[in-house]
Amino acid sequence: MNAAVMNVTGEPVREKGEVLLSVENVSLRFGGVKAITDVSFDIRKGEVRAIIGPNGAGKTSMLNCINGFYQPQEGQITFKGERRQKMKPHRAAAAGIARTFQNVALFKGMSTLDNIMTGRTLKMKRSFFWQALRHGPAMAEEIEHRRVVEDIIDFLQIEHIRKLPVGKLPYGLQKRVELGRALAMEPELLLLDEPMAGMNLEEKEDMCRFILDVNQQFGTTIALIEHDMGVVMDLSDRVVVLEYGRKIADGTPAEVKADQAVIDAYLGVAH
Amino acid sequence: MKTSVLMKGAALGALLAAGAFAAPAFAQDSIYFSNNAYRTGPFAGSGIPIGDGMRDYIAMINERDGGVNGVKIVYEECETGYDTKKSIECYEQVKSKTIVYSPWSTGATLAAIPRAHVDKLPILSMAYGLSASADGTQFPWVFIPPLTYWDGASVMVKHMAAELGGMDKLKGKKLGLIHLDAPFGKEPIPVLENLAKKYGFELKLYPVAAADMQNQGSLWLSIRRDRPDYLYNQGWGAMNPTAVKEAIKNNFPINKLVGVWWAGGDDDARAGGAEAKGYKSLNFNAAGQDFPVIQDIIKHVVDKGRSTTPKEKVGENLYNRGVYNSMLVVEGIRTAQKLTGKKVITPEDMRRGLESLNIDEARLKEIGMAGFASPVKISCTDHSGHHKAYVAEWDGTKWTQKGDWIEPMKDEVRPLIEANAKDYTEKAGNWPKRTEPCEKSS
Amino acid sequence: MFYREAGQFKSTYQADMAVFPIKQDRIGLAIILGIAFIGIPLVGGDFFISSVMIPFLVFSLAAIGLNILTGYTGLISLGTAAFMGVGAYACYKLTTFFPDVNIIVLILVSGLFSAAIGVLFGLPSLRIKGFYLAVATLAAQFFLQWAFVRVPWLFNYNASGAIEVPQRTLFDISLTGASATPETRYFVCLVLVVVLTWFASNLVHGKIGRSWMAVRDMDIAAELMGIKLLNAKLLAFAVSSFYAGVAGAMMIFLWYGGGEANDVFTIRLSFNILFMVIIGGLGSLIGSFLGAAFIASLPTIMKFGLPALGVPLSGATAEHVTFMLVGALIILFLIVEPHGLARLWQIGKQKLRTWPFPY
Amino acid sequence: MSDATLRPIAGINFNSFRVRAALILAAVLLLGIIGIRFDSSGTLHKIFVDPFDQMVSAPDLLVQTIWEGLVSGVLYALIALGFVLIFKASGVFNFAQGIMVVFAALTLVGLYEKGVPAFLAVILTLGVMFVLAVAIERVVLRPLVNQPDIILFMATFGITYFLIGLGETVFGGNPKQMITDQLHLPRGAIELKLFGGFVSLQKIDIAAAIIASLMIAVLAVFFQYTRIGRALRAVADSHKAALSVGISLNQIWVIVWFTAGIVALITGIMWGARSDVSFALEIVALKALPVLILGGFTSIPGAIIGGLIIGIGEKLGEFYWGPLIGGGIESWLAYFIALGFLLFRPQGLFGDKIIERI
Repeated sequence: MNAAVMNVTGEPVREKGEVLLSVENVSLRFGGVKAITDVSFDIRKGEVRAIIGPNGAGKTSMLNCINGFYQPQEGQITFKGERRQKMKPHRAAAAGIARTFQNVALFKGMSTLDNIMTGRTLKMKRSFFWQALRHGPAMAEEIEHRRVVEDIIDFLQIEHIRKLPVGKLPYGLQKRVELGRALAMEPELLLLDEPMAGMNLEEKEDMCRFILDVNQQFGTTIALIEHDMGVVMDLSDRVVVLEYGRKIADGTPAEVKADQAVIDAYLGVAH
Repeated sequence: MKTSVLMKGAALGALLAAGAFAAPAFAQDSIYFSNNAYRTGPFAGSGIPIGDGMRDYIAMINERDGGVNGVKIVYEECETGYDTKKSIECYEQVKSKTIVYSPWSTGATLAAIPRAHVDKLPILSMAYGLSASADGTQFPWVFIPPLTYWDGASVMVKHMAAELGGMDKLKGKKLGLIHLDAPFGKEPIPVLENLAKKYGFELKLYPVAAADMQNQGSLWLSIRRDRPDYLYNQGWGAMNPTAVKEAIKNNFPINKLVGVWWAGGDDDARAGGAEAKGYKSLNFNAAGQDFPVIQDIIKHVVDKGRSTTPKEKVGENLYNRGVYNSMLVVEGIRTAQKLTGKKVITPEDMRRGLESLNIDEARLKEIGMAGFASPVKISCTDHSGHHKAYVAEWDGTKWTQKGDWIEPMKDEVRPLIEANAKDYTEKAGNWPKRTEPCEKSS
Repeated sequence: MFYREAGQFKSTYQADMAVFPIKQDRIGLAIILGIAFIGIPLVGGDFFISSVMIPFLVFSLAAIGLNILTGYTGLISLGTAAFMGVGAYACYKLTTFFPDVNIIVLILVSGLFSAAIGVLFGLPSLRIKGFYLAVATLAAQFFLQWAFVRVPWLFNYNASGAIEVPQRTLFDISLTGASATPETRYFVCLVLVVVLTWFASNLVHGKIGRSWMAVRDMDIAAELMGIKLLNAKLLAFAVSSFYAGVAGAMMIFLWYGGGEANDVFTIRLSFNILFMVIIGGLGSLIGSFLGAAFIASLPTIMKFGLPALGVPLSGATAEHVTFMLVGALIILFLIVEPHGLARLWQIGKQKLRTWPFPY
Repeated sequence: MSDATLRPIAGINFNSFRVRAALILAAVLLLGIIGIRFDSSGTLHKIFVDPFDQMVSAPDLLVQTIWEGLVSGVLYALIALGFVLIFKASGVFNFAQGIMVVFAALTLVGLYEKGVPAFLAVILTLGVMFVLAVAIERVVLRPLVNQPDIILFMATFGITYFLIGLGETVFGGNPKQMITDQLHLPRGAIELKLFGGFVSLQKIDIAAAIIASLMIAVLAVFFQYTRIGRALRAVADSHKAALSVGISLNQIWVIVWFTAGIVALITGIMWGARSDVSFALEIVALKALPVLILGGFTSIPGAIIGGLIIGIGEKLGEFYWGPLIGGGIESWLAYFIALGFLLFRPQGLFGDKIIERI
């Protein structure tokens, strides 16, 4: 678990824990367009795994496959030892996968508080009957989860916007609320799709801190897509690189940085 | 601040509740009569001439005679758009003022019947509404002269038999009922089914959904397939002109298409153009201007510019039907005045008046309606009278009487009415028993 | 000046999660309920109660139902009237099968039938979205309306096809039927509406309401939160149709008092209820009441109120002008405040909160 | 649902909704056919055999039914066309299209009744429709620009109510006869002797079909080859992009609503000639909605083909299968046909496949 500490020694720490999720030979097509071709990699418990690549490399599609929003035509994905080809997003959520989105996908008409509370949906068990009464057990449950959510709000330092509708918040804060909503699910695997896109330096630093804190304090495994190489190199334990839907490299940040294929992909190469 | 807003709201509400909706006071020497009119909505085409006929007759009585026995009738219309919700509003609005409720739609009648028996307000549903309400012992407050839809259906069968050459010729024939798919349209079905069994003809049903009134194409194809010998059209509003047009289009012999009295509007037939000549409709009032009563209306109302109907349209079938309806109201008032000796009567008096209504040939002549309608007599038990109707024929420009007045098959209809009335009141549970005494004269 | 929340501190989450966290709002609610339960029966005339207040309550309930579906879950429905009809006919059948069961129970139970039918017609909502779904709900509207006429079992093979409202009592007071006074019927409606509104408020403020709104705002993200879209949507259809069904049963049994029920539950009515929801404010329970008051009561007040106040307007003209006015007002409201009367109400409260120093 | 996976056989993905639905359909048909073997006089026979028997034994009625369906399909398609034009250019789901049809026809007939010569009345009506288009753009669309779709949708409800009130106030509420003769539209019918029966084709219906095709051709040319047409297509693709190349949205909206108004007038004349002109037509106009579902909201060919499918489908359904369940199924059949199609193609017949992205 103390992966980050070990990293300081400079030793490449690859085998952080057992494999939490493995992607084997996954291919995804839309009609004739191939979004992902035969990609395999794994994510280990407790690590921060980055997925990088140029625009259109299939990174978001990969995340979509992992949490069941897209169903790959070939290959399989194993999560916590359970193998599956077809998976509904809500089952992925129940299994412990949460995510944030490239373009913020908050519930715009709801307040920050309610947005984060939706993350607790799966954990709230009271029946329709009690919900309709909103007293007794239902209220107790609501309060119990409110406490958890307030902790997350404290953690993300968004107390001041608790009751505001998220649609009117600045972008940086929206991203933070979205992270909070994902955290409220207490996921084992957290997928972050460009969590720092469009942020200024200060906001980026905040977000990096939150991600590291989440990884270390809660032990949450994180897979993230990010374009900012500095961020990727600082945050992640291992990096997988996609280009045109294929995997071109996989390894520690240092390894990947030195990989010729990656350099070509990013800088362009004369064929 | 907030509370003051609320207070204002409450005050406004109270004002509306107490003030705005309270009945305006009427002079003690007049009788108030409110009529449900529908000059808007999909049925306005029929509603306008009827409303005009009703209004103009009352206006004529006020103008020519200075009212009924010197008491002016204050006539007002409550616009319903042929919508039941609005009709109920109208009922609630006028129930404490009007001497008789004139619902002018089967839906409104059905909704009003239970209320009227509690509020003790007579309902005059002239040849529409609930057929079973002809049973005066169960429905003391509802009147349905001069005949019910069930009578109409039996008249249709008699007409068919007459043309075919006798009741025995009905065997093996096919009668199609094209009807609006609503309570009004379905009214004749039970009687026709009974008669079909009795006389051995086949009954075919062709329902028209209200939404498809103007879109009867496939229905008429079915008619073409089934080739019924006669068609009885229990239709209303835009359904009728469409039916006439479709009959012509599908080569159905137009003289074998007979409408109920509500399918006998001039515009209904006119829609078919020249080929509509021969279209028939049951009727219980005459069309045309050649009656003293219509001439009086022209003289006292139309010529003075007080009618909204142009002079050439006065005397059209539905206009005259409105006149007939108002005549029933006026005669009811007159009878009530005679019975009670009062000049300004109450709804209770009006009920007695309607129950003792007896308009014989002589009386028809007196009021300028000789030949305009058949005599009407209502009794304590029989609130319809099951009076005669005739078959009117469209000659290309106007309605003419074809053949004699036909007596409905009362002995077929009456038991059905009594059984249904009983059924209705039993299901309603706690239906008020009739306590109103019958008049000695009836 | 009185509308201040300063000094009202919440020390528990429970207090913070209350539907009306501000004290003055609670007082306001109490006053409104007081007027509804005591004031109106005392000062309102028969006509006002039976033709303004009862319709208002019935439509409010139907509007709450549609608001749950359209406002909270984002599914447009043009079939509300049909679901109301299901409630009305179910209630009629129930009164014939169980004549001894209290009518209020039957009205509530008939909502369950409506809910079941609602779920059935809600099934396509998983694959069909937006306006396409709206048109799909028209299938429910027209099919059910057809069934109300064509399935004679529904109206007990009555020759005229009408449904009759039998007299039913509670403690020897007539609740339905012709001898029930407007005040009694009003009380029954009011109690039902208040209780059901409270339930609705509880639902939309809790987990279920959050999942509905999540589906509305971003269905994909909602699914990734673990919300099962089909379940959430069908639950919305069920609850919505339940409310519509109860409203429909109330409409026939407590307002119309029987009659030709099939021409009541028309597409026009569905549209009107949609207007109420939109004019009142999507996703707002208060808005449902405001919208119902506006759309249902305005024509009545125009028609009967204006002549009584001395504005001369003939029946037909009034009708035409009402149509024009309602149309123009709909457009005007949408332009002035697309979020409906509920938002205006909120803005008003906000202004009041800072009055007299708005800055 | 379990996680068990059906393996694709011969390239068919059994998890696809469409394939599964097709299999179910095939199974139902198969069961039906087997069922008929065992009860040749029962219900199944009535559903699966009788109607086809009738079609064969009375082909004239079949032809007539299809013709009737075709004609009402053309009229549905015309109303749907008005919807599509407006939806494409302004993204507004114009509920008022049906009422615009009635309003245009009512204005025409009303003006004639007030003594205006028929053809002058047509021109004046066009003028009224233009004023209406300008008014809608100024009063409704411009203030509501950038509002969510549902708000604009509701605004067209407002227009609907306003037009009903206005039409009835000005011209009265009673149904009116279309001035068929004065417009030199043909009356009467052509009767074709066919298969031992006859098929009656109303001349007005033939005229309607021809005029509708002409109008569609004119519209197609207009959109394809004129400057305004190109601008219109640009707006349909992207409002912002069109704005950025200097196309005036306001002008385009007026043009589109006016075009929809012209379509409405022509539809109104045709429909009015078949029955009469009154606001009862409003409900029939709703039938354009399933047509839109079928054809997709943005496709003109979709509107036409959708109209024909709905028109013919509902007539055949009503005529041959309607009597089995009491008839009158025409009021909802169209919606079920559309719903059925929709379950297979949620984007409509001519819409593009929807790929959801996040």
